[in-house]
Amino acid sequence: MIPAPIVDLVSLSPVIVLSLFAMGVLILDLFIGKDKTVLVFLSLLGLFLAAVSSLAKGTGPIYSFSNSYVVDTFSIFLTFVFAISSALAIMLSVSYNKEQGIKIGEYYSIILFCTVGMIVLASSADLIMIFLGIEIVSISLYILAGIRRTEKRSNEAALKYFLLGAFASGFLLYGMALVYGATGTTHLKDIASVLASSEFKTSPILLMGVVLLVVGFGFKVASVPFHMWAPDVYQGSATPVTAFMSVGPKAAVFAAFFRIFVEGIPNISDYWDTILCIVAVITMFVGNLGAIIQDNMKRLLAYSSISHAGYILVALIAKNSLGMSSLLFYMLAYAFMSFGAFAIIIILDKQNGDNLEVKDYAGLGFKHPVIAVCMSIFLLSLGGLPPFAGFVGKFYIFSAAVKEGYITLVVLGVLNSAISFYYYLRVIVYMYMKEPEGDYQVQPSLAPFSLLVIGIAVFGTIELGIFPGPVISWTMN
Amino acid sequence: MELLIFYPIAALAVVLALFVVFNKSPIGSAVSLIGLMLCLAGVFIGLSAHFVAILQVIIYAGAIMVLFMFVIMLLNLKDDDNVIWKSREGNTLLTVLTGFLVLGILYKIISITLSADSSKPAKIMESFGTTAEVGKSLFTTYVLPFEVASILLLVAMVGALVLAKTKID
Amino acid sequence: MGFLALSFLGAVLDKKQVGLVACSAVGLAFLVAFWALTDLMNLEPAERIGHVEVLYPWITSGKFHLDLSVLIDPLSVFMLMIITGVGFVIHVYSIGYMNDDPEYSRFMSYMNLFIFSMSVLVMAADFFFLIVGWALVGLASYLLIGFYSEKRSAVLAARKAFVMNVIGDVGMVVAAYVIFQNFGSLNYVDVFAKAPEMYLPNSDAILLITFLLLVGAFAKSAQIPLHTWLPDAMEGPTPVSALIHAATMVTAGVYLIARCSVLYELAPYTMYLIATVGGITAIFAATIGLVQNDIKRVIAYSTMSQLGYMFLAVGIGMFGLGMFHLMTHAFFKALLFLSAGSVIHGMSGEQDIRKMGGLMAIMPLTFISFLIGSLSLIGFPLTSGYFSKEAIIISAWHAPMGNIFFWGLAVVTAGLTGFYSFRIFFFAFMGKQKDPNAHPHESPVVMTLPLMILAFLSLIAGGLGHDVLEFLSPVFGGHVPPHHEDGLLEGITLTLGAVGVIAALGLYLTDEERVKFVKDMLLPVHEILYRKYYIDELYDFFLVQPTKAIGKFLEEKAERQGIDFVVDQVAEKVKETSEGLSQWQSGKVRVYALNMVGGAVMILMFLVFY
Amino acid sequence: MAPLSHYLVLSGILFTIGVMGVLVRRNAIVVFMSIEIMLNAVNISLIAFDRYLGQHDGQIFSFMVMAVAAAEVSVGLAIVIAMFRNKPTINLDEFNLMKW
Repeated sequence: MIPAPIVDLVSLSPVIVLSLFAMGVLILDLFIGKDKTVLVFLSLLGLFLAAVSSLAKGTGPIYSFSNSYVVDTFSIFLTFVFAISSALAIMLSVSYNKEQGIKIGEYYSIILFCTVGMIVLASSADLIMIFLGIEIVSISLYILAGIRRTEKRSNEAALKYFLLGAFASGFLLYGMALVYGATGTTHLKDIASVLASSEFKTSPILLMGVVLLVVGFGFKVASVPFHMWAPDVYQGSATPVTAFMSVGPKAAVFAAFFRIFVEGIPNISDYWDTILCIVAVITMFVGNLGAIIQDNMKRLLAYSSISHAGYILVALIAKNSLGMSSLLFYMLAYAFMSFGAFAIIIILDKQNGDNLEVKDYAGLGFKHPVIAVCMSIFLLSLGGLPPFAGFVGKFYIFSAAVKEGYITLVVLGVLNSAISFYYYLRVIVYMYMKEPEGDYQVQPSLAPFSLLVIGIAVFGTIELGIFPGPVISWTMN
Repeated sequence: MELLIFYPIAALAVVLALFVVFNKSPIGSAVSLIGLMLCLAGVFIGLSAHFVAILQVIIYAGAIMVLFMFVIMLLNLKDDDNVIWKSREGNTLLTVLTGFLVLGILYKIISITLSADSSKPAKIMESFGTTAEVGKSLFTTYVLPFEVASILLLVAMVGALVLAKTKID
Repeated sequence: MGFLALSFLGAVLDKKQVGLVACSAVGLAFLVAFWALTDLMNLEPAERIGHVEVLYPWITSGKFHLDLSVLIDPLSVFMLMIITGVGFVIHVYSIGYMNDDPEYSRFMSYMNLFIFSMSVLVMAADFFFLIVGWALVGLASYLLIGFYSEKRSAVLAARKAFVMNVIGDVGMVVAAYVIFQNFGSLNYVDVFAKAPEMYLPNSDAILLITFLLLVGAFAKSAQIPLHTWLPDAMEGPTPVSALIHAATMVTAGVYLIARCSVLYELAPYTMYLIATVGGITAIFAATIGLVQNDIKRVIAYSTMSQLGYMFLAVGIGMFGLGMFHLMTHAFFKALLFLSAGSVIHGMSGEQDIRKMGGLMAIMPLTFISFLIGSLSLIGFPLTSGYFSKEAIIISAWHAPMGNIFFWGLAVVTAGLTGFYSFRIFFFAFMGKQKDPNAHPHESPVVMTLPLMILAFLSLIAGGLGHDVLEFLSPVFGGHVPPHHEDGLLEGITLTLGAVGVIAALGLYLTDEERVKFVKDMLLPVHEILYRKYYIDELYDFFLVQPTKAIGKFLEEKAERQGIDFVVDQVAEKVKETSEGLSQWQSGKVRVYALNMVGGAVMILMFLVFY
Repeated sequence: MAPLSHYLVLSGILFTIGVMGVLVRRNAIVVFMSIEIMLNAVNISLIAFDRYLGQHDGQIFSFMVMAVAAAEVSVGLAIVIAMFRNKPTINLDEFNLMKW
């Protein structure tokens, strides 16, 4: 007689709610015409309800499903970050999809499914669940990257992303298998207690597994030297998709990264923290140096997002509770500023979907001062200038690292922030100090949803920069 | 005795894997891959994982590889001679690098795994690896991954449709 | 008092299109500052320090916490008065000066941003916001210097200023970090209270901190070797030159040292370094100033030279005197810049003094204000410069930390100052008009009025000397610096200054065309001049020519080829690295996969050997 | 019963062959098959560990790997088909519109 599984549906409620809405969107899509706006509202409602329902269990860490699923502040906060970022992505897509002729209703449901994957990822405490979560997210992203089916760049982005992503999944999986073999369990809690027990001896198999995990996760968060897909894929994908994939999925993978390394295998951190330090440093450097010569705005932001992965790795390396809360805060801050910047790229897009080069922004400061000011806010915040959110986030990350004594790492991080200003300011300089070349006039397409996104992003960037207190005390819980 | 079965199967698996990689014709690769899957099913039986062995044959060799064959036929791919060292552009550096890396990994993996020999296999019950036993743990401890996998498959299905449909509206 | 800062920030941030709004914002800020001043005056001197107004507790993490707060004490209010006061006058002036510029509103908003940043800098109650203000000021000056963005030289100059400032910023950030490590706080109040208890004079930590802060101060205040951006920064519009390079930004370094006087008093070695560098910069800049022909560049070098004086003053422990000179200098240097601006405006953009001449009659108001400015600059008795500069020079000898070497540097510089300032004065205003095509005209009242105000201040501000010193004294440990009387030294300085002026006149006299004119003008003086003529020639041969040569040499070798070269090279290398990196990004999946595998192998190898 | 290391070595060799396939081939579909070899290699490890630990977790894991492989194959081949419509080649080296 098989005992009935212990099922805790309340813990799972955000996942269930969102899955139901995703399927609802899928079904509703069959019955409506070409205007997909109603799907947008349905999706937003689903995200909202999912975020609200994540609060159902309170904040204490509650394990369910044989310790493979956990609800705690970390996962709840990230659920909110995911809901916000997916909502922003969906709102951004509305006018973009109309202009580009993407009339695929499944688009919204795939975003929702991807969000389900992210929530699963952030709440998993088990290697199998984490692997499944990563795959749900990745597969959704492969599809989203290729959603502009007639566009060669989009095809190419999807193919590159897919092949390299599957390749990296192979490494990740091998790593998980070796960790499982060395510890005899897939639950992170049990792994941690096995490693903590006195008779456990570190085996080469375990270390090999850890290295392969670093490779796999390193790929998914686009850290150097596993980053090379990022600029190409970011450039080739539809811009709302790019914005989406640079925030939510990355945050989710970082969450799993954090759970495995800080909650699962902190006892062997002697072996992995130097590796991650080196990876973080070269990630920051390659990201920032790579961005300096980019002319395409999307590629520029792609490199910038690589360098931000480096900063977030610093939070992970810190391994303390401050590191965790700074990671959460940074995710939220990054969601706002990144979406803001991409939203502006979208509304300034040329009609044929070509992306603006940096030089096309010349003179924007005078023709469209409000847009230019918003863009400046986002870029300065990405660079880490007070009083914007990016600064507070970086500050927290670095202070977490300082607390653990990673002084060199922090100094290099600060140095990189300084380098990053070079290319962020370059865009601002173009906007305010250069005359446009030729007679090309930037025509912003001011769709209400896009403006709403920019408004939210500006608000978030400034609000988190000036009054970070409430959010931080939440993450500290 | 078991070693006598294991070694031929393992050797065959390695040879087939090399065929997959170095075969000029994609169809040849796919057929070799099916053979590889079958070999692995044999290996699984040797490890008393009967249920997995069956699934390996049904899902991998059956479903997945058929999909591969189908697509290869659909695209009507010709043989290609684009294994790297036969290319016209002399990517010597790349080749050498690749060779070194691959050898390096192989060396590391083997030397590391050889160190795992100290552990003795656990005593297992007769029913280990049967459908009943695996199913029990699948529907109790791992019920959540099982359900989540369904979402994964749904996404993949929707995605494949979206991407491959000839015409959308 | 919380209202004070809030209304202040709100007002200054306002970036309306109209100059009027910009001006009134700064004006309002000035009134607020003035109000704070009267508030402070009503308190007992001992109670005036350390009023920290916490506006909002911003970040709290562990033992570290950071509040949005402002510091109200005599020093910050004093600086605020100067910044907003002079800033206001310059704002009014730029309404006239920038009138024709199509990007008038952009200019005004940058100016406001600058004043705002500067206020943040001086009102900060901890090192953190000091650095924020510090960086913002750097940014604002970058924007302002590069304002004429179509001019390549302007853009280059802006970039140079930015790079130099970033060097300083790095110093500041590291300094703040070291401070936090040692004191566990970034608050001025905490740090300054703990410092004397925790450390002996010249202990390593204090020396390190003071030195790092000094890097920031030197970069902002254009002291050797981080000075090269200042003359180039003259590419910006003239009001900018006046605002940044006279009254406010460049004095931030002096302010920083004065603010951290507690720390610096614990570090006599660093103080000695400051005084030496200050003195050398003073004389170095003065010599270069001798050979410049661009009216604004001369004034820029003179600014460097005067900043050298201020550093000399704070370096010998005369913080109050340094601040006093900072104030008088803000008045008369702003006056000089604005007058120069008025000249340039009148000459339709001409900046070469060799093409000017005879402006005295055409631009009488400008002439008078320029004269007052120059007199004040050379320390002509009873002008404001006299009181502050004379005090510094005498202190350089008599103060406990002073010595004859400092005095020598200061006094020789005084002589050179006389020479170069009157050289441009004579060239521009005396004689005949040289360029027949130019049609100089007097500037509109909106420009001359500020000149009048500043001229008035330049004349009378000296009288405030004692009050200023007394007002500031609580910040510097409660004692008013002793006033040294030494008639002989004063006499030497004045004589040297006069010699400088006369030498300038001599140079000017060699120009045959002008001789007659000057004869008529200065008939009583002429006789004396005439008799001293040969002496002047000797002077010219032995002193002026060699110093000129040295000045040229220094400018070419040290500046152009040394420091600039290094800066350019660094920028170039960064870019090359970036390009090299991107080559690897070849777009091919195989290369990407190879990269991943390579990374994996490297990590493995690392673990094996680690 | 063969020792654990034998299985792990087999797994390692197959994994490496898969990696090599990804590195040397340009045919997208063959690259894809090489990735499948990698996944299968991992399955051997998982099941061998399982046998030696006497538990079923690894087998469950390997089911999930199969599910994931199936999902990846369907999406991946769909991407290849979509791409083939726009540009009738699957030579990966010809896909470098975006670089630097």
